[in-house]
Amino acid sequence: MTSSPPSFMSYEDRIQEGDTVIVYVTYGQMVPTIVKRGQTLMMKYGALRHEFIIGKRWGQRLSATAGYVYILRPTSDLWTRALPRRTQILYTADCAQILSLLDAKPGSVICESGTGSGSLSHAIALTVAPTGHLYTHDIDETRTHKVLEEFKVHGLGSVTTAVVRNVCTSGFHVENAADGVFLDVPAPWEAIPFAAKSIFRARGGRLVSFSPCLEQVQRACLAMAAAGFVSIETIELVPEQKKIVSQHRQTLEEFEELGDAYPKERKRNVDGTIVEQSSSAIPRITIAIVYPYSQPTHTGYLTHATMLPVAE
Amino acid sequence: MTSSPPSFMSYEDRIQEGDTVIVYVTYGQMVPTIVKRGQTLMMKYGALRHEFIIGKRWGQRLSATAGYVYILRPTSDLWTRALPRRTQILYTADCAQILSLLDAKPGSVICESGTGSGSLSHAIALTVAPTGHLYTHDIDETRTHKVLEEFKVHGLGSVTTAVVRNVCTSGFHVENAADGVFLDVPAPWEAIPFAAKSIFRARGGRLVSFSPCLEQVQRACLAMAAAGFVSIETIELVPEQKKIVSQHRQTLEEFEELGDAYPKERKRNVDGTIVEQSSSAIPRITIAIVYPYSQPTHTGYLTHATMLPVAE
Amino acid sequence: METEPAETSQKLIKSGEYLIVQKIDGEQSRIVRFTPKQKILIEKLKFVADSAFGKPHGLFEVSNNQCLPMSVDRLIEELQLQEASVATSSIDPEVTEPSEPSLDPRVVIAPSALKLEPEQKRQKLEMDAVLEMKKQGVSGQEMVAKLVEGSASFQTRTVFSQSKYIKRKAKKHSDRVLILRPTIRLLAKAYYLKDPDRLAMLRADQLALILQMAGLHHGKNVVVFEQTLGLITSAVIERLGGTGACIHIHRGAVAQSIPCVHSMNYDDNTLSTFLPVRIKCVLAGKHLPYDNNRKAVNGDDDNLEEVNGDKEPEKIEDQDLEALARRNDRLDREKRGIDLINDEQIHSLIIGSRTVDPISVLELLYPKLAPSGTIVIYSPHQNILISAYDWLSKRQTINLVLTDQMCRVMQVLPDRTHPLMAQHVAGGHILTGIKVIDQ
Amino acid sequence: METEPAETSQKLIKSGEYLIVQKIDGEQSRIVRFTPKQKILIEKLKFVADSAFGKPHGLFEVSNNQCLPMSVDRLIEELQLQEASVATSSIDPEVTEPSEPSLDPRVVIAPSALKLEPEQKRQKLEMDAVLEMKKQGVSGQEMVAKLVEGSASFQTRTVFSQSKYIKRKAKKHSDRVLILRPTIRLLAKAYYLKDPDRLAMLRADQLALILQMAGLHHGKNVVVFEQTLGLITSAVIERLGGTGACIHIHRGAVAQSIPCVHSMNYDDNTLSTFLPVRIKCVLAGKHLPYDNNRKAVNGDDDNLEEVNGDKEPEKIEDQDLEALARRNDRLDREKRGIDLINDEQIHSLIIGSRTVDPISVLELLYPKLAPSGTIVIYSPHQNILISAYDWLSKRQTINLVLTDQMCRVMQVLPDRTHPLMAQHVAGGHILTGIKVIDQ
Repeated sequence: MTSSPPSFMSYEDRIQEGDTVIVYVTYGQMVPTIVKRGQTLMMKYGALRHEFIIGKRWGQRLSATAGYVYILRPTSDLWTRALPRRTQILYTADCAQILSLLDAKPGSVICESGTGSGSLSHAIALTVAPTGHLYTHDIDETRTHKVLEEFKVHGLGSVTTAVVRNVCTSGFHVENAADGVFLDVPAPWEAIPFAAKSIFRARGGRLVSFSPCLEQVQRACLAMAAAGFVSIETIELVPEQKKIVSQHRQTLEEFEELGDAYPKERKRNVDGTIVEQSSSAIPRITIAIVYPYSQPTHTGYLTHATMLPVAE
Repeated sequence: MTSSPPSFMSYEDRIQEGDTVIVYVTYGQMVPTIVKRGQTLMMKYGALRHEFIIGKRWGQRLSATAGYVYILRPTSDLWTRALPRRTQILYTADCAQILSLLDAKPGSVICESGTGSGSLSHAIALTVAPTGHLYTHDIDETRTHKVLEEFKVHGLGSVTTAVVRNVCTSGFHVENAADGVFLDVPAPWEAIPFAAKSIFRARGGRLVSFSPCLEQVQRACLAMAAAGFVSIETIELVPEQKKIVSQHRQTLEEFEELGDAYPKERKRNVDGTIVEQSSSAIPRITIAIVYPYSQPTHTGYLTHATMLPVAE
Repeated sequence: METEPAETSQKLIKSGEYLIVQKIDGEQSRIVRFTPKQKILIEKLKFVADSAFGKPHGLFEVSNNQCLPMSVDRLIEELQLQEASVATSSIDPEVTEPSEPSLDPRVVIAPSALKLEPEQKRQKLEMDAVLEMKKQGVSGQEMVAKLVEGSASFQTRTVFSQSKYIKRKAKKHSDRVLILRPTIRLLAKAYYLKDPDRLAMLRADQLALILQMAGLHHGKNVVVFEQTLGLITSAVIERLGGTGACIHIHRGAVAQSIPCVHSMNYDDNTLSTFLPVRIKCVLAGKHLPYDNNRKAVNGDDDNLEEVNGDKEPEKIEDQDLEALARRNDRLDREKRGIDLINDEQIHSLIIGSRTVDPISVLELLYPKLAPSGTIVIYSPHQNILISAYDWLSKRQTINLVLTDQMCRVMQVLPDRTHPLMAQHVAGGHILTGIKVIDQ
Repeated sequence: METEPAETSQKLIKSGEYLIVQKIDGEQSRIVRFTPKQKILIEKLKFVADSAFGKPHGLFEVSNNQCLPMSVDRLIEELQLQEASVATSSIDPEVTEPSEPSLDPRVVIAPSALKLEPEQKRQKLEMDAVLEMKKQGVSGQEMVAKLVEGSASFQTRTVFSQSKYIKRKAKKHSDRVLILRPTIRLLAKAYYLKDPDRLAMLRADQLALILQMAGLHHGKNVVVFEQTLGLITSAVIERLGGTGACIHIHRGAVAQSIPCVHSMNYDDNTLSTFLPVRIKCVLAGKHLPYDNNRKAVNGDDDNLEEVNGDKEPEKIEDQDLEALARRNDRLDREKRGIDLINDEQIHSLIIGSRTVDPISVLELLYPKLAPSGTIVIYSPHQNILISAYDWLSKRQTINLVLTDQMCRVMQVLPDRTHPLMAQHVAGGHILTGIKVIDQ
């Protein structure tokens, strides 16, 4: 860290003007904001003047006009959850897996298509920085420009190149250069031969393709084999989120006497969310329950493969 | 229960000659046996003469020559786990689901193909008895005869009909009669039009098809729609089995001092399995772990649909 | 009918019946008792119950507050006609090459006939081919053979051009409803989606597993303690089919909060196995008389309070013969239940707990389970079952297994096959074991 | 290379390197250090390490105890020839109708080129078509277009006739091995399959999630306490890429049982962030000197015992300059690590626990985490994390989430697509949160 780039990769103790901060309102509501004197953030808990943010410590609790919020340092995960949505995005569980399947690390050269809202693009750029590079491709000019601007503000300009380009017809921005290629396109099989070309021949590389439907996976697998990839494997992740609650544990006698409805107390916890608590002398245990009841059960299949190095 | 049929549906307190018993050796080893004077069962814990079984109470522990076993009353689940395997069988989680998807109950008329080892056949027959009927079809004569014999011995003869018949080419043994049809055949789409015919028109009925592969499911769905079935849905069950263990919970200081290897004690629990227990003053908690580490993660997809009643 | 397989007459919808009402493509599934002049409401659709009386269960079309029976064939044909016009107005240049339905009858029907989401023009022609074949008397068997031999449209087009089209077509058939006889499966699903909390998160697939693990079938004596709206009890009653006993342990003076028992329209024979027993009796280990008096004549204040608390409708002054008969019937059933418990003639013990610690039930009832009998405990909380496991493993229980299962619905559509993107996943854990004895 | 993307020279296998060795179609994945004259054994296949030196990583053919580089193209061609003879000898009457490869080049290549499981005669012809196209210079792009336009064999045959055939063909290519540079992903998989217990059941997909939730990238200061054979530590070192700090809290005098750090062949620059710190120092809250003496000169018996227990190789009499330099380097790294902790410059705290209660680690290290820093705790036991959740929620931690995830591998083969029938599923749970401060 020679210069002091904006907040994504700087570790100053205190918040400076120009930093991107994540204003944590509740678990479900986070607002990414660039701190600028004279501006005011409006949210659920009222107004918060940016002046009050500057000079504060990262992670500090601040009072807004109608409640309090926390000012967090942006991370890849927080950005994924808070970013301005322009398209369907890849969430943290998939982003994490894709980085791992690409063998991404500082110094890696990675090609991506499409850019979309830039959720994964940020994750890749942060991982390959400061010596690697991300080439991200999208057919949509507006989205590409928006992400380019974000990269700049977030201090990722030097490690990223975002281009408007249809990789299914025109291939990737670089050839014989990439350590990994990630595809999230409707017809990955069209892009796979180009992906093979973009990989650095002497070192070999990795290919990862994300597809919601099995028919896309079937065709992508065929195309990967035809393009010379090996160790082709398709995996699917199904995360399950849990909530920790305090639960009564009553005896049959207590149930006979009281029923199962206890008087409830409402309390706001440190997270800002309302929790219901029963007030009763009946013993309680702490347990984890699957929550929310309805959860994502499928995002897409991840098909990954290896291009072996070619002797020169 | 007017007469006293063999053990599957009789509730005598004590075991009689001719009863089918499940000799429970360990969790993984159960031996189904027909009790007959003069015979001797040989297993892991030595020999057990049938004479010693007769007149004992169901669920009783008996000493064999080299250990003890329990004599259990057969149930659908125990039979599934202990039965003589002739083909790949349907396990309890799928059997349970299939019964439910067929809306099976006493009085139901159910058609099944194939019979296979009869795991599901027993589950269906026990469920529809004493007033319903199971028609089970298989192309293999040996298997069919073996299952017929088992039905008879298990007191299910009057509620079952097992025939050698290829339902994909010749249809089912009964037409306009079934409340439910279950298919576990390689090409279910060939049998589906016949399944539609076998269902009792005035009452309508249910169809359930089990297929390991998605391509079979895709074709089965098309065939069901073409045959007039509605509310077509495909589900997949993935059970996870857990083991309960007692686990140390050490502090960093204890780890520094002792490492993570404790002296182990071996103990045989009531189940007959060997359990390892650490002997140490370090506090322990009871927890559930996923076990065995490798588990079935897919058996098949269950596609189910409804044939609506037709006005007469 | 449940017990007469030979019966050939058709069951028709009749007044007073509980029925399941679903809109086609709808999210909801409602359980409604159809009574004369009642307005049935389902996702903004409204009709009078009377219009369904005397009709077979199935597909209906709603218009002018009336529902009219409709055949599935007509629905399919109608859809096909609708497609024709839409397809013409949305010809995709990619698929305008002439299809040859005679040479290559590429038939693609969307998996759910009730959720037909057709594929552009090609599919319209394919659908034509099906109907044409039907007219020509081609058998279902032959048709399916033709259908699967060339299903190229499963493969050749991209996913996303189709989705757009499908969106345009969604919610077309909003005046179609299914009116179905309740089944345990449909009830389980409807209550789970409506109020998983009150059902202790019990999913239909887990209920199925509970029944199978309990070794349930006709003739068995089963004790059930549950906090699942009567769902487990109702499923047990159905599987007993009129023989055996479903001893239902309940709070208060009469069994309450068991809508899943009431809405199955069980006949008296099926209900003959339903033996409700008060917790009070289980705690006392014997049969207790009802407090027949509004006043605490015997000075048993606790008993009085409970009767009031449960809003016991009978009062000594207006008790009539019918109410007396009902009470006698209850007492008789309870007596039978308690006798079976005390005689240790219980083959299965099922606990479906939401707030009650299963151990507190086990302490009272596990000793009554016959040897070789099965115990099945459901709880949404794994920790609770770990404690129960501990308790049971110290008391001669073998074959102890703790399982959990995931149940996913697949979307099976041409070129768009994948598990549903989101689903209700809340559920519980199941602990099972078999009781044994030493000597 | 990690830090020089512009580098174009090829990395070749060299003596002393740790390498991943896998047999094609094999189950095992071994991590072996290739040293001169060493015999490499993998599932009954044997070759001398020297024969791989100087060759690029990739596919090899083993014969006469030597391994020879092999191109993937050759493998595919060879397989095709093998198929020809087998296919001829097993013609299925169902598929003998003449295919027309020119009109309809139905190309089906099994998904994994290294697990080619061909489909009878038809596939042989299809494979011919691919090779023919290749010869004619058809571009990959065009070939794929042709390939997907008519993949009827995905659809038209039954599953079971194929499986039988495939069984006959299995284990054909038993003399082919992959020799690959270790990656975190490959190491994670190899150790998980070999000894999940010692890895605390940590699956590769969960490791990936830990790294992402920790907000890991170059320049960060991370404290790691783990009992996962160095896997988490090694992954952190890789993602730091030479800047920042991976403070590894370890038992005893030197960091031990961390094969996953050693086998990544890290260069000095990458390893510069690896700062091992003794638990003893963390407990003391400061840097402690090493006991330089074999004898307990200061009477600290406990310390002596530990040094012996850890088989500290240096003895005062044969200490040479190199050993002294190593010790000084260790002390220097440890000092840097402890200073960062004491200055509260820690951006992430990762705990991957097997036997140690995370709370006991949190008590010492959570106060050192900088505000807005992330905490990630992995444990195979949900209960342990529930307690940790309780602890953290009382100490100004927000964004607390407990997750679990299922990871399934799909078999994608013509007409036989489904999730693998059985898989290693053991795994753990991940608790994450962000530290905040009040004023």
